[in-house]
This record gives sequence, structure tokens and C-alpha cells, in this order.
Amino acid sequence: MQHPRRREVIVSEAQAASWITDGMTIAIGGLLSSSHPMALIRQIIRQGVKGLTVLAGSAGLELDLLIAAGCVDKVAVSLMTGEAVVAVGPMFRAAAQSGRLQVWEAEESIYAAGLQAAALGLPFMPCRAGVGTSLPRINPDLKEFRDPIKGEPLLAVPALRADVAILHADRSDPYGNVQHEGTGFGDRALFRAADKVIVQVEKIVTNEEIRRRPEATSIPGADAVVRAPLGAHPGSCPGRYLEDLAHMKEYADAAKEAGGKGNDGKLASYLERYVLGITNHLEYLDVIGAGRLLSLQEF
Amino acid sequence: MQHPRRREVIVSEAQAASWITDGMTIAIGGLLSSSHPMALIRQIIRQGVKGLTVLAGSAGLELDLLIAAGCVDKVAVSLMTGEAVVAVGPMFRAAAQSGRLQVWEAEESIYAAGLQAAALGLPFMPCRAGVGTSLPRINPDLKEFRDPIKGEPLLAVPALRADVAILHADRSDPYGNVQHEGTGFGDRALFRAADKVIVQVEKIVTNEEIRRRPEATSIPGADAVVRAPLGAHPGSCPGRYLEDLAHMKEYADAAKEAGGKGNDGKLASYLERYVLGITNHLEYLDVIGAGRLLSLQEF
Amino acid sequence: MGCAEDYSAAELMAVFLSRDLRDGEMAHLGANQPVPRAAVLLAHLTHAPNMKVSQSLTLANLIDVPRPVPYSEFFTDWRRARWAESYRLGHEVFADVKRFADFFFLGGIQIDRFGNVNLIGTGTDYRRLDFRGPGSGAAAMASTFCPRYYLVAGDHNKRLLVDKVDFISAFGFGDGGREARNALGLPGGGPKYLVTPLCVMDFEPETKRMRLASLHPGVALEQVLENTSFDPVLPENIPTTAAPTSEELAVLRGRIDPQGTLRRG
Amino acid sequence: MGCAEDYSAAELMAVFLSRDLRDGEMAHLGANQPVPRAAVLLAHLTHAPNMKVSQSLTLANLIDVPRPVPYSEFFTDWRRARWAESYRLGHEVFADVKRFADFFFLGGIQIDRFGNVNLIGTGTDYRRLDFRGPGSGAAAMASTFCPRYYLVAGDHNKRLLVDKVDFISAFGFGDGGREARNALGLPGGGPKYLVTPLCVMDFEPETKRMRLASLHPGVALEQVLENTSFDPVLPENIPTTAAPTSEELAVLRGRIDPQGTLRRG
Repeated sequence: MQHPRRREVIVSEAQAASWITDGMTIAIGGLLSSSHPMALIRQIIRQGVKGLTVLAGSAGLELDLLIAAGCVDKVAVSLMTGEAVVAVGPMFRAAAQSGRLQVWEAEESIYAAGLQAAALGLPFMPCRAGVGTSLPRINPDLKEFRDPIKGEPLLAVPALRADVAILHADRSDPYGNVQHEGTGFGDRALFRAADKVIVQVEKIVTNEEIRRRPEATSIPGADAVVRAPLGAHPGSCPGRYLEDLAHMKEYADAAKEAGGKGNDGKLASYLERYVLGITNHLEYLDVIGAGRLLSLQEF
Repeated sequence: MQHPRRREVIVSEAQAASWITDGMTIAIGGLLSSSHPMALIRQIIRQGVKGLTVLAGSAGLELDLLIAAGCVDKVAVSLMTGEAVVAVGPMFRAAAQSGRLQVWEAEESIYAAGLQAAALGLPFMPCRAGVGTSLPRINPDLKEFRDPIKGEPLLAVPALRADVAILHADRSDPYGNVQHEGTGFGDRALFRAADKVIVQVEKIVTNEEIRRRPEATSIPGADAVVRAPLGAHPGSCPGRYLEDLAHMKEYADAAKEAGGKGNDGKLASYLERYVLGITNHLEYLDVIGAGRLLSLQEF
Repeated sequence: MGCAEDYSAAELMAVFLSRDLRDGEMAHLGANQPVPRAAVLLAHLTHAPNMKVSQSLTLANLIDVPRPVPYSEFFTDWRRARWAESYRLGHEVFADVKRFADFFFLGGIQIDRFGNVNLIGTGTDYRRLDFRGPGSGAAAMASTFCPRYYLVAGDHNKRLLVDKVDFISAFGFGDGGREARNALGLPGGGPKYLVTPLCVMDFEPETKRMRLASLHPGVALEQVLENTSFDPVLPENIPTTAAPTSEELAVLRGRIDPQGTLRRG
Repeated sequence: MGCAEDYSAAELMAVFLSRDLRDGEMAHLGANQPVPRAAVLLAHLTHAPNMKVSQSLTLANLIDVPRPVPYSEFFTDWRRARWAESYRLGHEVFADVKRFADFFFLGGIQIDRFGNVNLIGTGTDYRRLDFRGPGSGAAAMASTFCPRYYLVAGDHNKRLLVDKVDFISAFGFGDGGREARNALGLPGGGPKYLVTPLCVMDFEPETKRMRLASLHPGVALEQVLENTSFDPVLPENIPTTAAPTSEELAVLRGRIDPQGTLRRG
């Protein structure tokens, strides 16, 4: 009998991103300016995917870029900020104000409740946060109800499930056992709420390396793993590199001109230079340049 | 200005157990035959606490011992087994059959839902598991209801909160930063559902040792920490020691005679020898003996 | 593939179940279940190299384990965590119902003709049970969500196999009928087989009544009927459960059960 | 304790807030909040050695940190995790409402006279906002459960301090009244103070209307009234906010804000 072998799940960014097609619901990992799967996001833009619903949670400029590229129809969001770079993503702001972008207005614990409902196989999760606020009025999916035991006023948050979650993490073995460095933000919750999960990682490591610290395995079974060293750039990645403030400002300046003033020349140049005019993540790193990349390494 | 100092939370088992008084609701950590806070449980028995409601989850003989000692009026339980030693705890069985013990009949995911409701500050959690079963009939606290969004049949599980959770873990610093070895079972959920948490540990370590692996901190802030090396005996403790099968059988045999046949002489002797006739955990370890204890060390 | 002559009923049960498990599935092993454990490991080490096996609340792939996989009577035995690739935090085992397990195994103190399982106790008055059982464990959750599950009986007798359970811990098909589970919104597929030391039963698709699927080699139909409280549906031709191959027994005895737990009884 | 003469409004705000924080409390620092950050660290390093400080989703005690505690404009800056004693897994930050934080700080794009906060946007039609804000963050959760919180304004103007917010992200006291929060079953205590560069406001107990609690040194009442859209309740005697002591400023400038962020703004 031939000794059986395990199936590896490492794929290219193009293969992975091809799972994402027009009209799907995707969930994006990371938080604010850290640990978004930027290599996959740039690939999705290159593939010209349209009409996405994005579960974005507390998002940063990764969401703004997807909106800028015209991929997004609807977004579930609790916070959307470029922090020190720009208070609110300019393209998000413009699209939301014009009504082109449909916003499923959330708040962090409401967003978490929706993801949890999906993971638990429930139609809804109750939530006390949001009672008394405008959220159930401006997001009619949030239903006010009285709990069946004590009659207290609560919100019912419907399940937020995703077709595919895309995440960025530190390492994985070839079989999809993924480990984050740091807290992992809400990535485990996205994994649980999604049908399929693609994780881009800084490094592929051996299975033995994973088994040295099984307690660190955060995603026990990614459906696909993509090699993407420095793949959260221009955001940060815990234990690896800091935010590229200059690059984020370059994007934000272009987006402000396009979103605020309707002058989208700079934004088109940005997209061409960093996303559409190249074919993969390694080329992207070359465009950024080794000197810049190495200067971001965390101490 | 004097340099400020942090407050240490290490106390004796007697000081810790004195927090637990007649009629309280306590939650007990560990799972089946592993990682129950036996040193604290024996101390609670010594202190003669009565009328406890116990959140026991999937329990082993630690629960049987507390029932045998007459401390328990009511128990929320999803499973109660001595595994290879005895299929069902004899004193639990006898007390439940006679009606002396009130059972809040649960199931593991229903129990988990109740704990989660308490942690989330919610009056209830919805649960799909249990729909169609006898559980809502025999436990009227589980209310059948239709969800407010899709109208699906679900159970409403009321919040299960505890006055005090008692846990056993591997290590803690003097400030209550606790780390489990292994999975920690459901201990984090009990921590979150309880007002106060007492953790007995195999070892007190420095704060620097904890900070070497902050990601391993499972209970970030026990209210009291008790030194109790080998304190889960006769159960096992991951990475430290195995079950003491012979001791568990000694207890089970005594309990079977008392529970099944009403002959409680052996049980009284057991309680006298291992619990009531001694004053603390170190004396207990002496009664068990170093040879026996060392023979249980895991490989 | 040769055919082995000498095997125990428990070995046959494990082999039957192992053949029904597929590559890539997630297997959750409960407490003290020697037959299901053997079935999972046999499938894993033969035709399912990508199975994920949950033991002691850790997940691992065991195909490269160089010695017999250790057996323990204690669910939490931490020695089985040695090959762990990830931990299942106790409070999160139920937090992702899609990935809890693709199948699981359930015993009971009563199992009825519609596959309902009772682990709570027997008697008519819940406050004064004749016999208090261990409780439901995770049976409600797993039976609600798992795509399929297997009822496994260590013994085949009328006390276990009843017409109607006194209490339901795991809803199989309730009072029967194709829509029994859909009517309650239960997403899982329900019980697929009952496997006992005498036979295999499945569920007749329309009524969801238990149906004799095969008799183990050497077992007579009467033996089954005399030891079952209800009348199972009987097909026109009753097949015989396929015997283990010598290859299956070699893996079973060499790498999974060298201590002979399944042969003792 | 000497009285320092030269300090910025932001420093005064931080000092005022720090004095209201107690030993043993859990502090959650949000994104890019220099004044709250300074308030928490100042309390911690002076009178609250047992504070737990949440930064970058890790918890730490910082009293023995031997050099200035680093500041970052990015919430997730992992360099602040260097003294971590535990991690707050992102998906679990809200899983234990008792231990999220004992207090927190909230800014807004609008704050009204009953302490309601708007982070969503301004305008009458939600689908066509005049100005889209960043969104509510964790404001609903924190304002629902925290025993108390502080409203912190970087600027004091009529656009920010409005009569009624267009949208409510964090319910303070709704339309006012002592029972405003109880009627909705909100367990937290609501906002305690609004602190601006000009003054401190609290909430009049019966109506829960904002009330001028103190004017910062050198600020005239008219300055506050001219820059506030509503009329705050005015006490008979309006105290002056106590100035920082030289010790407080020494800790603030030496160990917390050596880069002078609070003096620039």
C-alpha cells in the first residue's frame, strides 16, 4: 500500500482570487491600518470583480481602495478611518454621501454579533448595544424586539455570512494551519462566518513548526493559502513591519482629489502604477522598492 | 514620590474559599476527569458550605464529591461521568433519582450559550441545539420561541451567571495573570460569566515569565490566586500529571456503596481521611504520598 | 485483498463505519468510544489521509505518526495531544457549527425506532427517574448540525433499542416522516446508520423508521428481532455485512488497537 | 506640590481627567486619542498603580516601564504591545462586557446637550448625508455597558456641540430625564463629564442636561456660551478647573508626552 499523502493548499494569488466573482459577499480581515490582505485585494481589483458586498468591520484604506476601483456595491462597516492619514476614507465618504454605495451601518459589537450568528448557525444574535441609538432606524435589518425571557428591549442582528473571507496572517504550513502573530484581530470570527477562507501569509513554514506551538494556530484549516511576504503593505503587520505612512498619504491625497473634488487623474495614476499596471505581488514589491520596504521593519 | 507598587492577589486556600458562602452560585472549571480545582473543592467542603447552586457543565467526580459532602442543592449539568471509573457519579445519580438534588438539565452547547449570555450582559442567548428534544420540557427555564427575523423555532437559554468561578490552571503571576497549559477547556467562559474568579495554580511564576508569552494568558485578571501544586488530584492536569485511577476507584467504590446501597460507612471514611480530617492541601498531598504522586507524572 | 476469517464484532463494526468515512472530513472523537475511534483512525490511515482528527480537544493529522496511536479511556488524556496542530478552546468548540465535525458517533441509554437518543434517564417522571443517565453531553448540538451521524451500540438488547425513548437528548427523526427534521429547521441530516454487534440498520426514506440494512456474518434475523423492542423495516433481501479485509485488520491491529481493546468484547 | 504656570489646554484636560480615574480600573484606549491616553497614563503612573491599560488590543501594567511610554497615531501599532501581559483577541473584546473597561473616552462629530454622540454623519437623509463620519466604532457597546465615560472634545464650537445630534451612535441621556437610560435597560452609567479646551461640563441629575462644572483658568463664561449651540445649565458659582501641579506636569512631560503632542495642539 502506498503511503498516503496530505493535500497541500498553497495556491497563487491569481488562483485564490479567482474564487471571488461578481456579486459575492466577501469578508476582509485585519483592523484599521493593520493586517489587511492587500496582495489579494489588489489581485481582486486586477481581475475586475464588480458588485461585491464587503464585510469590512473596522476598516482602513484597504476598503477605500476597493471602492475607488469600483468593485463594491455594499459594505457592512462599523468604523472607516485612515487614522493619522485621513479621518475618513475619501472614496468611501464620497460614495456614501452620493448614495452610490449602500452602507449596512454597524457598530463593532453589532458587527461581531452578526458574524457570530452566522458561525453559530443562528438566524440572529441578540445585542443590547445599539438600543436607544439611530442604528435600527438607519439599518432596518437590525430589528428591535423584546427578549422572550425577561421582556427587555434588545436588537436582533441578522447573521452576517460571507462566501469567502480573505485574511492576512504571519505563517501557515502547506496544509492550511495558520498562525497569526499578535492578537489576530477579528480574523477568527471571519473564518467562522465564511464558507471558504483564503489566507495570505508572510511565510510558509513546515508542519513541524506549526506543531511546536499548536496553541498559536488561529485558523485551523484555511481552504487556500497564498504566499505574500510584506503582503499587508502599505498597512502594518504585527512583529514584521510598520505602516508605510508616506505611501498611505500618497493614496489618500489621490483619493481626496477624486472623492472631494471629482478630479480622478491622480487616483487613476495610483491605480495604474500600483495595481493595474502590474501582474502580481512580487512586481508590486519591486515598484515599492527594497529600500522603502526594509525601512519599515519593526523594532 | 514613592515608586508605586502593584497589589498581589495570592491568598491561602482557606482565605479564597471563605468567599464562598451558603446559597451562592459557583462555577467549577475543568472538564470530565481533568483540571478541576480539587484543593478549593476540598476546602469548601471543610468549611461546611451548604445550599450551593453549581454550574458544573460536563462534570466528573469533583461534582460527585461535593454532592456527597452535602454542599449542593442544585446543579446545572450537561454530562456527569467518571468515564472509565464509573459511568455516572453514584451520589449524583442517587440524589437526582430521589429528587433531593435539583438538576438544571443542560447540554454542552446550551450550557455554553447560558454562560455566554451572562458574559454578554444579555438576558438570554438563542440556541438551535435542543429544538425537538425533551430539554425545554424538563428544564422549563429553556423557553421555546420564534426568532424575530425569520420566525425559526429556537430555544432561549437564560443567562447562567455565577457569584464565584473556581478554576485550576498551570501558572499565574502574583497579579492574577493566569495561563493554562493545553486548551483550558471552558474555563475562559466561566471567568466571563462570573462576578469573581479564584484560580488555584500549579505554580506561581514571575510577571516576566507571563510576559514571555502574553498570548498564553487565558484569565487576564483573577481576583484571587491560590498555590496548589498537584491541586487537581485525583484528576489529571495537562502537561503535569495523569488521572490517579486507583484513587478515583477508591472514591467511586465508596460512593457506590453509599449511593446505591445506602451504606455510607466507606464514604464517611473517605471524606474523613482525605478532606475533613486534614486542614489543607499540603496535608492532603502527604496523605496521598510522594511515591503515588510522582508516579502520575505525564510522559 | 484477502478476507480475514477471525475478527470480533467490535472490529467488524469499526471496519464497517470506517468505509463510510471520506477523505478530508473532520472527525470529533467523544469520550471513551473505542469502536468509533478505531473507525476514524482506520479510515484516516487507509483511504482518508486528509482527515482532521479531534482528540482531547486538539486537532491533528495522524498519517505520519510512526507508532501505534495511543488509546485512552479518558477524554481529556493530554498524551493524545502530542501531534496537535491546533487546539479547540473548550468554550469555542461550539462556536463554529460548520466546522465542528462532518460526522460523529452517538451511543445512548435508549435508542428508538426513529433514531432518537436518550442519555438523560429512564422513567416517566423526570423528577423521580428510575435510572439517571449521564446527561446529553454535546448530543443536541451535534445531532442538530452535523451532516450525518452514526448510532453505535455496544450491546444489542431490548432495553437499549426501544419503541420510544423516555426522553430525547438527540432528535433523530422524532415521530418519523421525511420532513421530521425540516419541520423543526434542523440543518443536519440526522442519523445515517445504527451499528450494533448483530447488524446494521438504516432509515427507510419515507417513514424514517429503522430498517435492517445488513446482518453481520453468522447472525440470524431472529436474533435481531428477539433483541429489539420494535419491528424494524425488513427489506426483501437482507445482505450480509461485508467482512474486514486482511489489510484492514492489519492496520487496525498493528497501528490502532495493538492492545486488543476491540477483541476483548 | 507646586502649581505650574505654563501648560496647554490639552495638558489641563488630561490632568483633570486623570484625577477622576481610580486605582485598579481597566482602561481601554481607543484610536488616536492623545488626551485620554495621557490621562490614563498619568493616573496610572501616579495614583493608580493597579490600572490595567489596554493598548493595541493587549493588556499591560506600565508602572515599571523604565522609559517614556511610546505614543502612536495608529491604534494597531504593535510596538505598544511590548509590555503585554495578555492579548485581547479581536473577536472576544466584546465577549465579556463586565471586563471591557471601567471607563472610556468618546469624541464625536456631534455631541448634544443630553450627552448623545454622533459619529455617523450629518444631514437629514441618511442615504444622502451632507457629511459622512467615520462610523460608530465600539461606541454603542461601550456607552451601553461601561460604568461611566468621558466625552472629550478637541475643539469647542457650535458645529460640534449641538442642541440635538442628527444621528445617535452612543446614547447618553436621550431626550433627558433621570430615568432615560433605565427605561431602555442600559446598564452603564452614561457620560460623566464633557471636557473641552474651554471648560468641563457635567449632567444635572434630574434633567440630565449638560451643566457647566468649571471654566478653565482664564476662560470667560461668554466664550463658552458663544461657542455652544445649546444653553448649558449654569450653577450659581462657577468654579475654575484646578490647574496641574508641577509634579503632574513633570510625569506628563517626562514619561508620557516627551514629544510634546499635547503642547502642540
